[in-house]
Amino acid sequence: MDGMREHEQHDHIDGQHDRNEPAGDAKPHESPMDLATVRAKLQSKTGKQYWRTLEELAGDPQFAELLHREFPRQAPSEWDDSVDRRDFLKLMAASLAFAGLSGCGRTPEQYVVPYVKQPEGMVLGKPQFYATVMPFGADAIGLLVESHEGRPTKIEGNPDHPSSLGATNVFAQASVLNLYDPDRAQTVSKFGEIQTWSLFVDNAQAIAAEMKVARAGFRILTGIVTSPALAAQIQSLLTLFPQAKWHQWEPAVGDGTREGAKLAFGSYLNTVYRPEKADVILSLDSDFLGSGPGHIRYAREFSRRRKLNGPNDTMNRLYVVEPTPSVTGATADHRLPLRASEVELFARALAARLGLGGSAAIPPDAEKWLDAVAKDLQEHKGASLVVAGEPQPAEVHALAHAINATLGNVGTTLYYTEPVEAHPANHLESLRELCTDIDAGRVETLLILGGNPVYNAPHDFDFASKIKFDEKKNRKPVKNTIHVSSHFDETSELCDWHVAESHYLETWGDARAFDGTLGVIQPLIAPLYHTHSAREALAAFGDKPGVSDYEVLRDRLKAAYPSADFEKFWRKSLNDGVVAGSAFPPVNAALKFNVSSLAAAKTTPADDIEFLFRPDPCVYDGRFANNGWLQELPKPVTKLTWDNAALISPKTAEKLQLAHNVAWRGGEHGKIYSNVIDIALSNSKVTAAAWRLPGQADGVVVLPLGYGRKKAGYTGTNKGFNAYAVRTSDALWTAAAPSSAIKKTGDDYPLACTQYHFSMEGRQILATGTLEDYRKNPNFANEHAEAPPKELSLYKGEAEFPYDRDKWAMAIDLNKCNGCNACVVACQSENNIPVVGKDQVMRGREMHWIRIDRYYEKAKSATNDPSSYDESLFNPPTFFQPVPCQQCENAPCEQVCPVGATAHSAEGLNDMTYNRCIGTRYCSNNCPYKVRRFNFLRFQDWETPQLKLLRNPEVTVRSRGVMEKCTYCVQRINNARIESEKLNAPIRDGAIVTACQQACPTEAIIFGNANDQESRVAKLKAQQRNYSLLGELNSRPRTTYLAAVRNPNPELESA
Amino acid sequence: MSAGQPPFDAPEIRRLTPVIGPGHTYGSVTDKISAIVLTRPTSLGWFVGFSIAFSLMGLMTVAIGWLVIKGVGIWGINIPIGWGFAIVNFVWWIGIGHAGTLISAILFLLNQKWRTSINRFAEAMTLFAVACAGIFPLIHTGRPWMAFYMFPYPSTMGLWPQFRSPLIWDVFAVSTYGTVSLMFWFVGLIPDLATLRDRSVRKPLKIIYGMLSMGWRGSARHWHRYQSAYLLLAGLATPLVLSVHSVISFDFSIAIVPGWHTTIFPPYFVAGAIYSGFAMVLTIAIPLRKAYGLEDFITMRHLDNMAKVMLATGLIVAYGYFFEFFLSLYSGNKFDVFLVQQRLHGPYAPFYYALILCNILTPQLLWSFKMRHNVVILFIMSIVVNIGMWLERFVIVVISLTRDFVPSAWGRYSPTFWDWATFIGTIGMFVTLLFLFVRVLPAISIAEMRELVAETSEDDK
Amino acid sequence: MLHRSHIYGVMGEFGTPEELIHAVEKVREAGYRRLDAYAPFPVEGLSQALGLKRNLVPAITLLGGLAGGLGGFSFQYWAAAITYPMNIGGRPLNSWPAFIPVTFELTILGASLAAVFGMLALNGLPQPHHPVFNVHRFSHASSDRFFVCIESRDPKFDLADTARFLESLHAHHVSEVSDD
Amino acid sequence: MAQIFHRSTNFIARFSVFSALFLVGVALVAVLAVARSPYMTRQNVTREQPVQFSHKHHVGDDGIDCRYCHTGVETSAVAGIPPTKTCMNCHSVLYNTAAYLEPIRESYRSDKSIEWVKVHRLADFVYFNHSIHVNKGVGCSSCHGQINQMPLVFQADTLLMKWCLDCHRNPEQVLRPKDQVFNMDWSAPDNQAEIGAKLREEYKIRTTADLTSCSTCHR
Repeated sequence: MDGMREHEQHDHIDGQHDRNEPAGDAKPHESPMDLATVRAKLQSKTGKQYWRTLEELAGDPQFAELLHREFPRQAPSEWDDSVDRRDFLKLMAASLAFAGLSGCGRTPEQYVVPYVKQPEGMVLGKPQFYATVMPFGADAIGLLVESHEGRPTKIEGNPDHPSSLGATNVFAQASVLNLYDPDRAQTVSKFGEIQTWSLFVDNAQAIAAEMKVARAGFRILTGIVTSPALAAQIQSLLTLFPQAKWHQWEPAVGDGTREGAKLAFGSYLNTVYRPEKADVILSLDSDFLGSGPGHIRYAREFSRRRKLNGPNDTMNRLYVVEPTPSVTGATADHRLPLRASEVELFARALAARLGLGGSAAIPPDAEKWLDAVAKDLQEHKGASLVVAGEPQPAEVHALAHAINATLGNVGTTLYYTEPVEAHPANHLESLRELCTDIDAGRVETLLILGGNPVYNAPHDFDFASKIKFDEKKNRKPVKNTIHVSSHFDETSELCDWHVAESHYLETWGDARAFDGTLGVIQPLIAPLYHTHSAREALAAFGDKPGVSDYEVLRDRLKAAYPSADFEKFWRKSLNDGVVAGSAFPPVNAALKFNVSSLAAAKTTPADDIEFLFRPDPCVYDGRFANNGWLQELPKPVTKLTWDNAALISPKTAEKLQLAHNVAWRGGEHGKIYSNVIDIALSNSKVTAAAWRLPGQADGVVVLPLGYGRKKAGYTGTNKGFNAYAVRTSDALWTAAAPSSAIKKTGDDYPLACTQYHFSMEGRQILATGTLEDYRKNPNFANEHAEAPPKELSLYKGEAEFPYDRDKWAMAIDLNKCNGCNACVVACQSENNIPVVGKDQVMRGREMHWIRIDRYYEKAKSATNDPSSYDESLFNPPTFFQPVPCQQCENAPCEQVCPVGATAHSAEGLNDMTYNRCIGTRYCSNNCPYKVRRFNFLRFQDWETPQLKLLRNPEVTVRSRGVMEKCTYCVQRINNARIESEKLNAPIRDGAIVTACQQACPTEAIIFGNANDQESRVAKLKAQQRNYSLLGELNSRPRTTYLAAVRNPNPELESA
Repeated sequence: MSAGQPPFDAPEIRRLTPVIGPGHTYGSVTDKISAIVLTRPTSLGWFVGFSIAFSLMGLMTVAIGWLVIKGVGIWGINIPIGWGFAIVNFVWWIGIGHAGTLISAILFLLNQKWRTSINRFAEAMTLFAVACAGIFPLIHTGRPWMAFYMFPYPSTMGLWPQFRSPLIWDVFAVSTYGTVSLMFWFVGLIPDLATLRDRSVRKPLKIIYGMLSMGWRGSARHWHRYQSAYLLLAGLATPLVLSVHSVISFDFSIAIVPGWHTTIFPPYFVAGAIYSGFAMVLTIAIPLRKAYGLEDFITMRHLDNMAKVMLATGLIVAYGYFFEFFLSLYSGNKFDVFLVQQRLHGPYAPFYYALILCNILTPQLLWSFKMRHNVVILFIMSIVVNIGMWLERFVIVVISLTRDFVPSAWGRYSPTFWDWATFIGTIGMFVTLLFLFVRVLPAISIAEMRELVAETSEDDK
Repeated sequence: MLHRSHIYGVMGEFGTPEELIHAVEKVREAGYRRLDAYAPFPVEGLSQALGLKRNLVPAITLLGGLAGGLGGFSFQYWAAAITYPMNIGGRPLNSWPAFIPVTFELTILGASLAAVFGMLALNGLPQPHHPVFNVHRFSHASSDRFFVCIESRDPKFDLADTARFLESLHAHHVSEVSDD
Repeated sequence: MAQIFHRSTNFIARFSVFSALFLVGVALVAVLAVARSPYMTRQNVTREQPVQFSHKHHVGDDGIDCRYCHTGVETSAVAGIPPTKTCMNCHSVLYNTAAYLEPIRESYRSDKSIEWVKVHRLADFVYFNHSIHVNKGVGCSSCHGQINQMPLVFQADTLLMKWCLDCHRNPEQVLRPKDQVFNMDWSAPDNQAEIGAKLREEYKIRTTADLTSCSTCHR
């Protein structure tokens, strides 16, 4: 144990070399402090002195900084470590491991530390699952969280929750890492100095007292709030201080959705879609399958209509009009790249075509497309659906409402409800008002709940100046500023007070889902640090300070859902994670909107460039910047990690002479150098790496938000470029500028791209076809790659291994997969997969056990390099293929392993035994699918205590020098088998759900027993669409794929 | 070129070019060769050369130490290119080793007189090359300290090696090869050690050489058994040397990777091995005979013969390349065909062309008698071939892995500083050992030279 | 050695292999049986002259090879198919073709070890001390001189006569070989 | 020339050749032996515990059932070390002033856990599940030895992988009737072979191939 403590200390010392902390409160010339010196300082002192010393320390900026780097990094940067004591510790650790593994060395004593009083209903060694919800924008995702001895370790979807239906997305999966993020703020602080919570409460009460007198100047700034409890609390404060105001700013959610409804119906309304009921769907720049409220459910419903059991089944049809490829666009049967501004024109033109009046000129090549879509929609009145995208302006949403109305879709494929948001408002105006009020000196106290406005407010608002000390006037624009957030970030720096906010897994609360369903947030663990929830922070200003979330929540529910037996209701709600029957009923919305009355649309001059601001698929608006899992997650379409890049269509890039070149180290699977460009927009400038993105509309540059954080923590700071820096209030989503706004700097920037090569080289990798093809020839997927006959075997006549009990197998329906990545993060979380850092990804060493390959069909072949423009890259059909270990029966990897570290189990699993592996990497060389991952360095972080809490105890934590790979979640298989064996009952189908399958929103991944003819997997494998990847190699994979079938409109196909 | 060489133009003289200089007696050969070890003062050149080589060897130890501390991640390898320099160098070194065994065994069986004066240091070269090669399979593993799992020992886990894996075949092949070469070399040394024992004047030397020679006294009875044992060893070493590189080639041909999975590998690996081996023998012999004035024992006849062997094996290798190429196209296997295209047009194409240049085109010069008898040209040629054979292994190992079955997984490889340090370090080790060898042991088999003197004198009669 | 005297034998030195062989033949004609010849390299015909029979080294080598080969294969079979049968990539437990290389290598190894150590053992090496080393000029036996030594164990041995007899064969030197 | 070596060196030389070979052999054997020795496996090594808890007394003399303290053994992977509370169930009344029980009371008061020294240890990469063994008729004493005779618990077996495999290859040798699982004094009857075979049938124990697959114990 002592050794361990020693160990940590070294880390803190080394920490300084590793961590590139922004030059914050640490004074460079002073030698920084470490825990040892702190202890030294304290040891000598006793009693009063002791506390005084502590005060001094607290006053010492270095101590603050020390606390800041209290915990070492999350993504090990083995590479740039200098030789330091840790290396030698590692060496020792290695030799210890050697001893432990080989049984040739004596390992030190270990201790068992039992509970003093064991909690009710806990069985040691058995995980428990609790229902909760994760609030996210105008939605809340229902979750079941796995907990081992009180540590939440894994997030799973809650089947009873409408927005989850058992599935999750990357953010939900990764949120558990946020809980254990070593860089989280851990205490209340004032001007960066540690304070106690009670001090804060006193201060808050003092402020409240002033307010009561001054009766003015109290402002609350939040993001979208769907929590009735929180809203009620804010309301009560607003009543307490009548002059107080509630402002909202959600940087990555457009006002278009809200304002569109207002424009169409005269009041804010919430739209709920029913993709399952729609035969024809048109998306107007909407990524409704990949992001936005309810997208997990929508993806599930949509995929149900992509299900094919045989050639006679039917499919829905999806048209997508969008400026930049999204997972929705990649799933589409027809995709039309248009510039963002042209999407509105297209909407108007469509409205006109459907007889709603108005008119608009659209690009000629879109005309034919428009005809086909209009026709298709009309033919499917009541069974069609038009979805407008969040970044689109109100007009487009209004038009979508109007079109859906004329097509009679309202009530069938979509319906309207009261707003889910507790306080719907135009966020841009709300924030603008706040800023003007501050300038006018009308704001005394500003309470910022969550969010990070200094980083993500429109830069023309210059929010920093609104709260920063003003040298010229020699005063603070706002007297009291309080920031409540999980990290001490850009905003916290400038606020007087910072309250470390608890993670949603640490608090009580509630949140509404996209359809109004109320979910209950229940804590799985007591706050790890001295953190508090936004609700508590609010309460500190109210008349009941110190009231607990728990009471607040229960009171609120008592009031809202009066029932005879509240405890029963309470328990049920906790157990289900949702309050039964709390979903909003549909309201009938009368369309108060006349298309022809619309003002002329804003258009962009033809040769101008459109700059689009879009939330990043991995770090969203920047709130996940410090999450290693998401940083290292390849973005669905670009496959970039650890950076954002200015996305440019190949043609435009050609015009601007922007190129990539492939680095020699890592190469196509890792490191790509791309030209760096300066982007000058609205008298501000940002420098970004340019990335050619096939399928992007020409003349469009996408600037993904959420990167370039200056104070995000070890993992997230100074990654990528900050697109907010050129995002202004007048062009929140689309900014137009002449192409001269883009200047090549002449530099190159290395980007970590996990899959640069996007052509299948004419190989039978990802079988695709159209519905007609499929009906004509249901077996099309198997025609090019049959396994050779067994007679050809060297061992023909030899008895084969029977696998007559359970024969685990997986089927992946490429027709459903939309490349959303949920499975990748789920796998990473379930299997203790390390984060390796950008440098190692660039060397082609990322560790994901399941990867999602992205191929462009028909893209020109050869050693194709997007640097050379090619027409086939204008709008290539895009397909995704999740590739886990194929669990081959004739596994090439096993035959070549010299020590038998990888061998077949009796059930035909391709077992990987880490402790036997010596790391020759021969198996990986011989694996045709390249799904094996190797610990080239010590990627696992063995020091950081929080990350130890995160680990799944059911899975070995791999150290340096061993191979690893997908195991079909063998830990889940074993546990299920053991349980079934105790009952002497067979394992029923569905009893084992792999992590990837569990997370998949579209049910594309099915796992089960292939010997059980009734199992879902056996049925899928029985289909003719089912094929083996590289079957001709006779590796006999247990994982097979179902060919992707698209359902194009014959009229458009013919052309 | 040394003085006293007869002019090589008239064919009849060429035929008579002896394998040993004229006018040598049992005494003179004994004196001349043993003098190098016993009486001749150590030259400054020796010290300079040795210290350079030794410092390079030091570099290797540093590189390996760092490797153990950090892990194989300090190299350029990645997924999909799991094998890089380490395996390339391993195969290269093993290949170089082959010439020694071949010269001493096969040529012995074929009763080729001219082998006598080169077999000793050729065998030494074999041992040192195998030593260098042996380092790589060990350190290229992720957990070198666990490498003993590859040996069959009764473990507490009740597990044994997995004998279907070519890597295990390697373990047995290489260790057998090392052991047999060592014994072959030592048995050959025994009589010469006795000579050194009897000729050295200083007591400590007498004792050391005495112990090593195990009391050899040249008894006819001993010679009787000695000869049959030596003959048998030669007979055993011959199939062994052929098998070893075949087994090495299985590392690749047993795998399914396009560019690896081909049946032509065993023969053309063996040919390649001998090719590079003879190149290395030349690289060593030419400076050696110059430095120690051994032109009488290592005559132009030897160089000429070795050049011819190089030419022959070079042609076999060329055939191998062609056949590999042809098979890929003929098979119609889309992966193989693609790989061939990659070799010609892919990012690594320059390496392939360089390989063709070094291994196929340049050696054609050896058809010319003049070239074969220009020592400088031969020396350069031998180096070129060594480089070429290294490139061959690079092309096979790396290019094949960069472009295999699933395009999404394609990647690239480039060595890091540590890759180079380890490689150059082993060269340093090789040269260091050679320097020590020529200093303390007779670089040419004295006993066999005496036989040669005996026979040539009979020829004279 | 059974009986020990102070004289090991008498040694005659010759200048060429021919002289040596001629001498040995003469010695044997004279009826001496316990003798040995020493040469700096294997002299053709010397063995015949000494009437040496074919030796055991080949037989030993064969045994070694057989042991290595059979042992090698059966060990692999036992490890792969009997003691811990594992399903390796669907290959049969007894994938005999895959066991051939190791079997082959072990055959060679066994044979070679047998050959070398058999030879040494039969030659009674190592034997750093030997009476013949007492002869001063014997150091030339490893460079350019040839010796015949008639041992005192020979029934016909008589120091004076034997010495004289050797001189009669034009030995360059004749010296007695003391044994202590 | 003079002799370089004395006659005795002949013997010394040959002797040293043989002894060298011999010593190498001995060294190898020694290494293998150490790996199996109690020094490495800690077999039969009793450890000092913060409280001298005697299983001999509680199980042997008082006859307390294993499951009273090790509650998880039938349902969970881990049998579970009992919380201090469990001790206090009795010792709040019995020996509630005994000095040697102070650590227990202290723990209960201060709510600080007792740090027991771990006796039966498997490497982190080995996943042993108590419940399945107990449910399939493998008794406690088969692995833990006669705990009821141990004043201080020690590890009765090597816990080496080989040892695990012995049972996984032929479980028949240890299978018992379910009611005997927690009987510390159970010893195999003479006809264990046939009984075991029958029980294996009855318990539907999987094939040896299943039981010796890597992923049965390693994940």
